[in-house]
Amino acid sequence: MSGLVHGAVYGVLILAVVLTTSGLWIWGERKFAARLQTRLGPTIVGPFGLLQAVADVLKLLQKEDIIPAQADRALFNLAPVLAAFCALGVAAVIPFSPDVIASDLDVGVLYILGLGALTTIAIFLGGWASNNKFALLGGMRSVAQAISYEIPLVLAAMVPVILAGSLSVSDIVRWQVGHHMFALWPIVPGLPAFGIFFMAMLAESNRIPFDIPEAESELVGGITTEYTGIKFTLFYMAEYVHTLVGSAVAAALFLGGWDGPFAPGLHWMVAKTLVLFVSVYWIRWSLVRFRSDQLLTMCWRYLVPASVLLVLAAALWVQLFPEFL
Amino acid sequence: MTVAIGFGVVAAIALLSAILVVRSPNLVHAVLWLGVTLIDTAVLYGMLGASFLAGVQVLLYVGGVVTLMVFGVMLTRRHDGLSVPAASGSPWRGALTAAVLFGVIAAAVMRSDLEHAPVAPTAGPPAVEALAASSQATTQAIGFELLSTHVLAFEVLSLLLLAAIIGAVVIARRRDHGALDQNARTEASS
Amino acid sequence: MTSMQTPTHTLKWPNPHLDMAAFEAEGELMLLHLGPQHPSTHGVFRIDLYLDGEVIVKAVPFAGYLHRGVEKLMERLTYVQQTPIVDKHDYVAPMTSEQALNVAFEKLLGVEVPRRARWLRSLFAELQRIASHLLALGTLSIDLGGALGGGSTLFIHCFRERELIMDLFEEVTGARFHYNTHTIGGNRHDVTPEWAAHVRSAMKTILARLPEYDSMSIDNSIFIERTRGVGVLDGRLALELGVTGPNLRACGVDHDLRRDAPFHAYDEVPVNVIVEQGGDSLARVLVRVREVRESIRLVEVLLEGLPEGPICSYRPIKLVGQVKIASGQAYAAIETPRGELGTFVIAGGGEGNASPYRLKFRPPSLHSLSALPYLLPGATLSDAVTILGSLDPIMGEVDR
Amino acid sequence: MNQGIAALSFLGVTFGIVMSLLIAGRILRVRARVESPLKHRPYECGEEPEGMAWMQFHARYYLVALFFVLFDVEAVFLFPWSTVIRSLGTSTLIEVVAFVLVLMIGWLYGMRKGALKWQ
Repeated sequence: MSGLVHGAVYGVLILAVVLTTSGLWIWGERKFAARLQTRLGPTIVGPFGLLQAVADVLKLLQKEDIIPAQADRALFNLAPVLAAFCALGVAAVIPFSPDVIASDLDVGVLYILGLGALTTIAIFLGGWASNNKFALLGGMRSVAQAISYEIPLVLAAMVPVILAGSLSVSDIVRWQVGHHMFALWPIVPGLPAFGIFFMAMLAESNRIPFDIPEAESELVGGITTEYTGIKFTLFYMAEYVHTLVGSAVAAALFLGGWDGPFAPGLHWMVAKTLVLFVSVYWIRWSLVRFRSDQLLTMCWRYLVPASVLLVLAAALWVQLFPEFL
Repeated sequence: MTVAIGFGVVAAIALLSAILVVRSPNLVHAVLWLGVTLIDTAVLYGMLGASFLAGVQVLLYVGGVVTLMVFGVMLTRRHDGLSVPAASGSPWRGALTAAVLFGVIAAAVMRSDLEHAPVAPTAGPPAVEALAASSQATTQAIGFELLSTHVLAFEVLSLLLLAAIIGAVVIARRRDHGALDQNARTEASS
Repeated sequence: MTSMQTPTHTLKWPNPHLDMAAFEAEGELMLLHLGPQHPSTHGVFRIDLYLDGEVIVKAVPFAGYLHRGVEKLMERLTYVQQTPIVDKHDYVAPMTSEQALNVAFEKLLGVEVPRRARWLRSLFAELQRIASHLLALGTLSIDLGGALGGGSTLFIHCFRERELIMDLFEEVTGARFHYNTHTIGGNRHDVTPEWAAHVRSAMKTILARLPEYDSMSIDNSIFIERTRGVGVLDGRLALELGVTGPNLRACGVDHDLRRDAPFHAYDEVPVNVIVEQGGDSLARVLVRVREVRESIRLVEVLLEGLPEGPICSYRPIKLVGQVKIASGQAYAAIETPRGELGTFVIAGGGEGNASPYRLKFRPPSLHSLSALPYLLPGATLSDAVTILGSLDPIMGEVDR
Repeated sequence: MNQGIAALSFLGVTFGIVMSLLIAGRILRVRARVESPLKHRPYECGEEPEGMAWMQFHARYYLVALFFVLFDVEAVFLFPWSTVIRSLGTSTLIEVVAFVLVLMIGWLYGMRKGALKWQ
């Protein structure tokens, strides 16, 4: 019974923080992007335009709810719910500090990857159920992209698992606390694995240069073409949450999670997550996107064999130099 | 008691979604109900303490196989709204098959000694036995068994996967053969 | 649509008149309307794409959504009234539209333009070229990177520099867009030494910021990957279709009216013509980026040697019907940022010969777009957007 | 087991939050004053769509999915091994390398035949 209460209490707490952060980031990103583009960004609504996020969300909530005539209504409604659910659900196994963790699953890494796989289905549904050609093209493309990048993602995540010898996320962090070089050491499997993981995470959360499902200059709105109001908001929110939670996962698996001097663990974890999160948006506002076939070629030709080699390298290191970990 | 109720609910969902897989008039819906069944099975695995299997079930079956089937559906049929004609064959034949399958599985379950089944490896290096006591017992047990007792099957599996890859490539290339490349297209039309 | 006879030697190019009924697709063919209301069609333009999966099999462009019947309108308007109308044709480079029109009228009347006015026209044209090419780079990058991403960052930076040039024009003419500064026989607004100083400082700013744009576009590996080898236009096909300007020079054809048929002050100021060999989208971008630098050089040369003297040799405008031409015809073409913009005018229309009998424009964008049915087959949907953006069409002058 | 229940209850809370957002949207949304069939037409840049979007698709996508499943199976078989590497001998490592190598032969074959090429 205690598990039930624990999960619920931390669920409410963690999700409130995650949602508030992504909500505030609506304002933050607009300011951030504006500064990169030598603009001011929102300044009208509230001090420094801070209430812009509230205004944006309220506007989206008020929108009329339109369902295309020949759409598959049930699946059309299910898709955004599933997408938001999967993105938020991953937060369950992220250890924000030794104590702040909703569920210390012994197969936490698999849990994260499994929910990520479910997101793929949500995206496909969004594209398919609209009965819109742009949405369908966006859906097919992004499913192909998501499943392709899942392979390097899974294999790169295996590197810290091998180093720490456990599938539990908090075990991996705990192992890194003992090794202050984090999972980035040994450098050969560690650093490239982090790079591949981060890249694959960008691809899974559909951020530029991997934002194929949206690709609004080609596919108008991609999978979200036909969505309005709260359903569009859920898709939109899911992307932000996916990025935020993905950053947290990367911080926990590779950057030592709560490990750090001078400050409490929670602060370190939050700081590491936010640094990764903001850098995702820095990349987003600096680069143009790839073409979908280039993305797939890059994944299958380079990232897949590289991540396989990294897994073997990690295993070799663990076997040969267990004392140098 | 709670466990019993939980199991009841999960089993009922599994049964219901399985029926919907068969009865659904829309192929994509059927595939998605299959996904529900598979997730439900993952929950069952989790209830039995096989958390690794539960994770694999979601990752592989829901994420992979369902996606594959969805793509398969999109690929193989010319469809208007993807409606499926009424189930082919006689329902009795299907019922018979199901009954036989159930009998086989039930017999297998009855014959195996579940009460005393080893959760952790019974023999192995002391380090493994120590690990077995940890929370990850099943995962590590699987890992150990896979690479010691069942190593031959493990290696044969890779050959199976290889065969599958080659088969897929060959089939896809044959399809490609029918399509004209850009130059051929121009020549054919002029 | 009139059926065009396909020349026999175009075999190596995709057939734009592919019979879709006889085509065997790998998947099911999808007919997708790209436009008119699409983020990347640069105005209102439609291409019907026949997609086999994601690969385009056939592309049928439809222009005319912005048609305003200007050529017919010109038969009613007097010569003096026409300059402000053509500002709306190539709305990214209105100066050059005005010039093309007035050069034709001057040719018709046999009016000699004073030297200072000719130099000023060249100066305006080069400034306009810089502004237009910057916008072309910006819009292409938005096509590649999306409005919510890196594309828009470059886009807004390019806009910032274009703004500098708009300010310069505003200082001279009082208008930011529809200048109406060219007239028969010369210009209406003269420039001052202070303005020249402003131009020099603006050019310095732009020149200093260009490396920044290079790093976001032609030096960026993703940008290169997206544009290299995409939409390769053959030089011979381009000539056959009448493609001119940067799009033609990108396929290795050394052709520039500023050098080959000098107008304005280009007989006195030599132009280095930029030619690239690739013929692909990247080459088209490269030509424009290099032309911006060349234009900045030209602006400095033109400012340096700007002669003193009158800026208009014909009667200043007092009445709208003051210019009357009984007969004759003339064709004048100038090199705009998009290529050869020609104006063909037959005199002797309207009431009392104050309007042309017939006026015809030869917009370069229309000819660029005519390459689309050849460029798009074999490309993917993403490439379609890149190709369209790299051709840099302006629908205002395509549809008129 | 306890952690599993915690995860499930976390997911329950997640579902609750998503549903409450959905309900908030239902309550706050503005209803249409004028209904029009045009509003419910699938968007295709303002043109009448020709044919349904549901159609047969490319074989390539299926191939990508197949490759994904096969490599996913490989990863899943490596996961249990990855947690016990420390206590296993070098001979096991060779077995795993053999397993991976055989799969990579398949990968090489696919690449050589251009199976995952798009154009």
